[in-house]
Amino acid sequence: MNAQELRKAAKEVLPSVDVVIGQRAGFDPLHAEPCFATKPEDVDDFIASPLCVHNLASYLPSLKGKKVAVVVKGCDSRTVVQFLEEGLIKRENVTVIGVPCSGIISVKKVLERVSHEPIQSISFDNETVTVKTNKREEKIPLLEVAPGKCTTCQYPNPLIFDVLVGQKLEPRGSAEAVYDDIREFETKSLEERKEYWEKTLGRCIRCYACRNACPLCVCQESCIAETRDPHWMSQKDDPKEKMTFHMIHAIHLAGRCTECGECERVCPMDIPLGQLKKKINMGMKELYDYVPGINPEEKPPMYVFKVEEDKIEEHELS
Amino acid sequence: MADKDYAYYPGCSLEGTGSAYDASIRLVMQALGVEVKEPHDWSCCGSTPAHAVDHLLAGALAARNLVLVQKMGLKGVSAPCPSCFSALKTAHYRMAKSKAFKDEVNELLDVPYEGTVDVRSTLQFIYENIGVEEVARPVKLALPNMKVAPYYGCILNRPPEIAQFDDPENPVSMDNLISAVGVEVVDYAFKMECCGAAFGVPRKDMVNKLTHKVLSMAIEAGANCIAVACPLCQQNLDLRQAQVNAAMGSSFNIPVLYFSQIMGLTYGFTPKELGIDKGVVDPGNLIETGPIVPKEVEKPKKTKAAAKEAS
Amino acid sequence: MKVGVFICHCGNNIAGTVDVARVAEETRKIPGVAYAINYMYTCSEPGQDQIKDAIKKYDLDRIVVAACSPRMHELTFRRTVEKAGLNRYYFEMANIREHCSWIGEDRELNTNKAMEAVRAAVAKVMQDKPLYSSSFAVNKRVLVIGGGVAGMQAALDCADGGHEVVLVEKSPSVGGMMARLDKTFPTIDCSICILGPKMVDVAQHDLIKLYAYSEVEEVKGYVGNYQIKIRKKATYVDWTKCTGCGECMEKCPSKDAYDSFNFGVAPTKAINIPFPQAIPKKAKIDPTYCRQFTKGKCGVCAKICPTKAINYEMEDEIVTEEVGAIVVASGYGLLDIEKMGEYGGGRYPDVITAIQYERLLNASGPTSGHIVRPSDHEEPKTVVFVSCCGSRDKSIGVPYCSNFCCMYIAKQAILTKDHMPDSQSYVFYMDIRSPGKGYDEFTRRAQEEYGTKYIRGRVSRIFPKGKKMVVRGADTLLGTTVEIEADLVVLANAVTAAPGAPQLAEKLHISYDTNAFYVESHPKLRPVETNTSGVFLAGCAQGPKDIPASVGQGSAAAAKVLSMLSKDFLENDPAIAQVNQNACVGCLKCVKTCPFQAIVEEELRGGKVVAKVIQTVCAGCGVCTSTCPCGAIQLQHFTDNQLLAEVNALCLS
Amino acid sequence: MPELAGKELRIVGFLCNWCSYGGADTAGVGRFKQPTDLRIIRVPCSGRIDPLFVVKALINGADGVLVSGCHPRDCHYSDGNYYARRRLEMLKQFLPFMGIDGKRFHYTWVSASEGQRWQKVVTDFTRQVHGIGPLHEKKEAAK
Amino acid sequence: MRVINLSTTSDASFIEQVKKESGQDPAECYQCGNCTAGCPYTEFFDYPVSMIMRLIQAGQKDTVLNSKAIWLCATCETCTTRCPCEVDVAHVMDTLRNIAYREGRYTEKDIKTFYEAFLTSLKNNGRIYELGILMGYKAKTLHLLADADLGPNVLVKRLIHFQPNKIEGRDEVQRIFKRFAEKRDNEKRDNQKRDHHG
Repeated sequence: MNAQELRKAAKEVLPSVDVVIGQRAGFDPLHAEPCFATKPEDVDDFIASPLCVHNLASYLPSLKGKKVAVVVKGCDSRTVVQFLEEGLIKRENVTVIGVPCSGIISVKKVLERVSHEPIQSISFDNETVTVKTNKREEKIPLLEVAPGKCTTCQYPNPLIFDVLVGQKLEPRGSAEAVYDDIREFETKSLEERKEYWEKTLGRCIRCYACRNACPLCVCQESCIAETRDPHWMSQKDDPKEKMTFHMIHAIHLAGRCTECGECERVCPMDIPLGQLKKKINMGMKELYDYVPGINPEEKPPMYVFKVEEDKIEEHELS
Repeated sequence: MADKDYAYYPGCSLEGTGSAYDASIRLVMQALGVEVKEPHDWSCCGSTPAHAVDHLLAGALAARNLVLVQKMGLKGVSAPCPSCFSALKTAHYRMAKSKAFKDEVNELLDVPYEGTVDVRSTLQFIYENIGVEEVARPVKLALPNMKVAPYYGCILNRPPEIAQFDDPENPVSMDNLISAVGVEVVDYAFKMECCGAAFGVPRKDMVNKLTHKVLSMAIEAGANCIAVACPLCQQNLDLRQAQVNAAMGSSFNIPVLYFSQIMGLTYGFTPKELGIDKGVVDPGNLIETGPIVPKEVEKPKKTKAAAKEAS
Repeated sequence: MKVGVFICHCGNNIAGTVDVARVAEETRKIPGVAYAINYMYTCSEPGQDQIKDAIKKYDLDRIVVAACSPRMHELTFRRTVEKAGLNRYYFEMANIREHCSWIGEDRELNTNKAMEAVRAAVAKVMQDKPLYSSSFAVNKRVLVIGGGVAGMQAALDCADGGHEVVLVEKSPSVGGMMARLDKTFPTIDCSICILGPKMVDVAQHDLIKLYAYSEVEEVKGYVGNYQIKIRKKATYVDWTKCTGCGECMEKCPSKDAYDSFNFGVAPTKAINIPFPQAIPKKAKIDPTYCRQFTKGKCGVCAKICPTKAINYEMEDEIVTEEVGAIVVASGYGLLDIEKMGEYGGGRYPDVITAIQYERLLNASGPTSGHIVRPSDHEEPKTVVFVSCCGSRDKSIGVPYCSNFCCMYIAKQAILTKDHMPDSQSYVFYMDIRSPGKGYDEFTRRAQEEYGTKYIRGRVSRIFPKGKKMVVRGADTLLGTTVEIEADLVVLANAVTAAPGAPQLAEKLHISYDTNAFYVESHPKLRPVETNTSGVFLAGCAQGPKDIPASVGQGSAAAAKVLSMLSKDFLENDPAIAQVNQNACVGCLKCVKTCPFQAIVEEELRGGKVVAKVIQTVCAGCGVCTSTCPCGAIQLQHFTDNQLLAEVNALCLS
Repeated sequence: MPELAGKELRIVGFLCNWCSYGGADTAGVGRFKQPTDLRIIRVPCSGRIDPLFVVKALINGADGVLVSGCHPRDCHYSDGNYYARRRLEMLKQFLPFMGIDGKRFHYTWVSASEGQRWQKVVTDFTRQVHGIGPLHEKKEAAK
Repeated sequence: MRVINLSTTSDASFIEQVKKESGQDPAECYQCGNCTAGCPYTEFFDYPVSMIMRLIQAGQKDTVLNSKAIWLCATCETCTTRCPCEVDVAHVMDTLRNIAYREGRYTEKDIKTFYEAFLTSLKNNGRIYELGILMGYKAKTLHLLADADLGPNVLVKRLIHFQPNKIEGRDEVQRIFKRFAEKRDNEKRDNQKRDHHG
């Protein structure tokens, strides 16, 4: 990724839109933050590196009515496509600046790798990360500190864009391997799975960061996890309620989640929330031959049907 | 075009009374460029006596042969004899339908049957896997004197759930194959009325009556020759014609050829090569060949299923 | 909140296997329940009075009745509580009869289950909200689909009741199947002689607007306010000019057109008037046979037409009509005998269908009523009738009885003897079904007076033998196979749903069964209503039936329409979806999934986009509610909270 | 007490009003004997059944959940059951991932005339759930 | 004509047995007679097919299992193909023959003997040896002259070969027969035990 090229492209787009959303350096060397550029000089702050972890597409629905340009990675672009499939944004109001991406970092993983020593600088060369802390310098292969989604990334290139910055890249690994982790988990017994989730989801503190970060959680303050009418859940700190909440989140995202990983990224308790949605997506692919955020012309499978379903068979009772 | 890589299960009759059927099929296949792959060391399918005595035994005797085909790694097997076809296909069908039955049968076998073999009659194999267009290609000669009444017998396409071939009431596959090689075919109503062959040995009284009906209907329709796809039917209609005549006071003298023999004749094989001399009723001048006279190609008759689909 | 609970014994129906007193006792312990009692027959007048009295006496504001299925008495009790001053939706039923006392054998388990059902009902009723209907104006015009005897009867009755009727008939003339029949059973009166005057009435009625050779293209709207698009198919003859003189038909050189009125018994001309009594009596060109269309030249009819009515350039035309009620009388079809391979499947000319035979018998038919074999035009001496040709045969997908074949076979056998006294008829039958007035006597006459031989057994095979057709069947009473050498075989082929019946049902939003007959609202008590209000059924579209039953149903449907249209305003069912505009995030997924297009997008002041339910269109299915991620659209009376209350009552204890 | 301890498990049924609720009525009218574990909640259409109701029931105390609607093509509201089929199938595949046996949840189609079919569905499903056993620890019912 | 006392002679367990072994429900037959009408053998039967179905419905075990009809059925499948109730009638007939065979009821002894001769040949050789079957059959039935009129024709035309064609996997085939016999023996023993206890 080349920041110069990106800034150039963004400046070209800027006069025709109200705002260009990119990312700039954050409060420390490890963090980037979203940057809403309305003037050419704002654009000069834009960076393009594995630090750009934010899915900027998330902001689009809330900017309805404005002309917006947004910088997206391959994975982020699926969110844009999904918004189009669901009619949540208008294509003519959005200018997509696509940036092929060979992987981003997971802040948590980097910090773990350097035993949470204060980081002085971080730099990237090809697929190697060089981290300098106050005690040492370490070179790490990027994939070792990248979030899980990057290791099997099938969409390094934006699926939709008006401007493409940089060279297109090859997908990583085979498409079948994407769900290997799910399949492996499913080799466990039902009891083990139940126990695992009870324990893992038991860590949840119901901060709703996952929901707030999720680009496809359209409800936000109307979320049924918190409303009284309808009153789906109590505010009781109870493992059953936590389980219920995460199943609501997953089921509401059935056939919609583009696996951008924001929920996991923001989770303070490090819960692998993406797995629930990924499992459902696996079913959507098998049952309805549907992958979210790929084709803006498609309709999400929960809002359509076929009179004769190809893959659903009557279940027999034993 | 469906896969032509099928095994060929001749069955016991084709080693004995039906040897001419076997010989003619091998020649026809050779002319059509299809390799005949016989499963090594096949055993008897069990036929009617096995299923009449016990379904499980019948299933196991048939399934042993399906296992041989399975070992050959082929998609399916064709059997010229309808009795073998029916035994093999029924075993396959019932095992596919009921896991309990499959398990019981496999208990009797050395190597279990996995349920993957597609069973067809050789007539179906030629008709569907090779097709009428290909069948017409090797034709060199015409049979101008012959008017054929195809006789299907009862179990080539019945019951439809199991046989899954042609129309169970008005089959046309053999008609279309024989027309395809340029020989005239006559339509008649008793194409599939049972001739009683299964009881040829123990209950001749029944057989005579039934055979008599079939032969008279064919002759009434203007046929001078009957085509069959079954060694038992052939034996019954041909060999027993004299017995029928004696018992019923008729004077039939109509040759009964295998459809493959008729095809073979048009391909230029000699009557002797095709085993036509093994028949009892002398075909006489019916098998005299002549040059091909080009005529308007008849459209193949539609089966009921095809007609339904079209509508 | 003060809930009153009434537990019904239903005589011994409930009390026999449920300890109702104990149910009442346990119910009193449920928080919110102010009153609970068990009673012998709650639905009886004293039972209902007891509820009304208790409401007043104990100041109850919600009522639960634990008794039979709500499908049975919910409405009864809603009216009861309404009379006592409560909103009718402050009421719930617990089904402790069909779902409990009648199906469980163990008294203890049943009693426990009944208590559970009451607990869930109490939880629900405490969440119930008062609902109020709103009213809307009714368009008093009526659409009748199908101009057979049932449709004509419905149209005439509605029109006589003072309403404008739009009658749409698919074929070029009204009359339907009945117009093709020779005589009718059991009176042997001439079919067209009794039908003809009705057809004329339809044509001449001031309030009936007939669209012949037209089909319903699209149905929009809801009860009281339907918009109907009708496709007027191109006839290539300007019917405003055509006088029905028949000159064109006489001169038309294309003589081999398929005659669908006569079911192909004989060919007709490419331009034709289907039959002499046709209404409207107008000519129509069949472009698949007309030389002007197939060869590009001819023009004979255009040249000789005295009124210059021929127009080869004519195209289909779409017209729109607005109506308030719809009667569907789209009739039936007949089984394609190609499905019956063992009967020759249509390959033998002398094996014909009964409706074809009817045309042969008919004096105005193609043979002028002379019975002849199609193969050689000779008079048949031996005629075999095969009943249940496809009917009651699940192997070909017709598991039901076609209802009237037994009767018309007897009629045709009688007429055969009348036409040809030296003939002999045979009938193969499985059962003689003749339950109508004078019907059984009629089938006896066929045998006793007319010498028809009835053979109890099915026919297995029909095949030609020389000039004869051999019919091989069983005589199960004799216990053997029988063969008859017939000159002509008549198949009573099964009655099926009309071709295109499912497509029409989809347009009308009415349900159809596995055989594609339309489903009535209740098989006994709502026989001409459908589940879509404002749409009614008549005739064979609902199931095979004979002429008197079809006429009866036509009138019944008309009566339902007239009673509906006697009101100027209709009330909607308030149990429909409602949007909470504050909670709605405007994702509009509900708009995508609503099966009735009842939800639209609405922009509020300030630009917020939300969903809006069109009250009159919403049918109350609740698909939107389970689609909405934030619970902003709620199906009233089945809201998330109401259902959650039930789930919690059953699970969280 | 919700179910009789030792004799029953807790099974919740969601039935559409037009077909399956009627089918259960028909079974009752025909006196087709069934196990008593099932508790029925009536909804207008299977399309009304949010998969979350099933989740809610299973997490909070039910050992099994049965959903039944009109047969495909027979929906009173023409399309409701098609949506239900898609959503419930999604759930059916998801539950085992969370460690809940998919056999605890069954969805099927029963028409108002199919009393005998209803009897079979209830009997077989109840047996199936009993075969797996309770999902939740059973507290001794306070008598 | 015999009077049948349905209260005392209807054998419900027989109906159940036929239902279980054939996988067909005899109650589905509504006695239209189509099977009888199409059956090429009706004229030879003592009870036409539809009546066999009726007798099963009436639980008349002995009449059914002692009938000639079940042995004379050639499984031509006409009845099955045309049955409007989708009953696999031919398979029911076959099942009845199986039960009769197991119970040692052979009303058509010659047919049974022919079947056994066939299966013996199969067991011994793995394949069928036509002349052997014919010889075995004639020896057992004493129909020594049956088909003798055909003899010269057949022999001259060399339709039947004189040597049995034995296959290598004979013992495999014999193992099928052996396991089969064991299985049926065990079942018989179990049944007897159960009957004894019951």
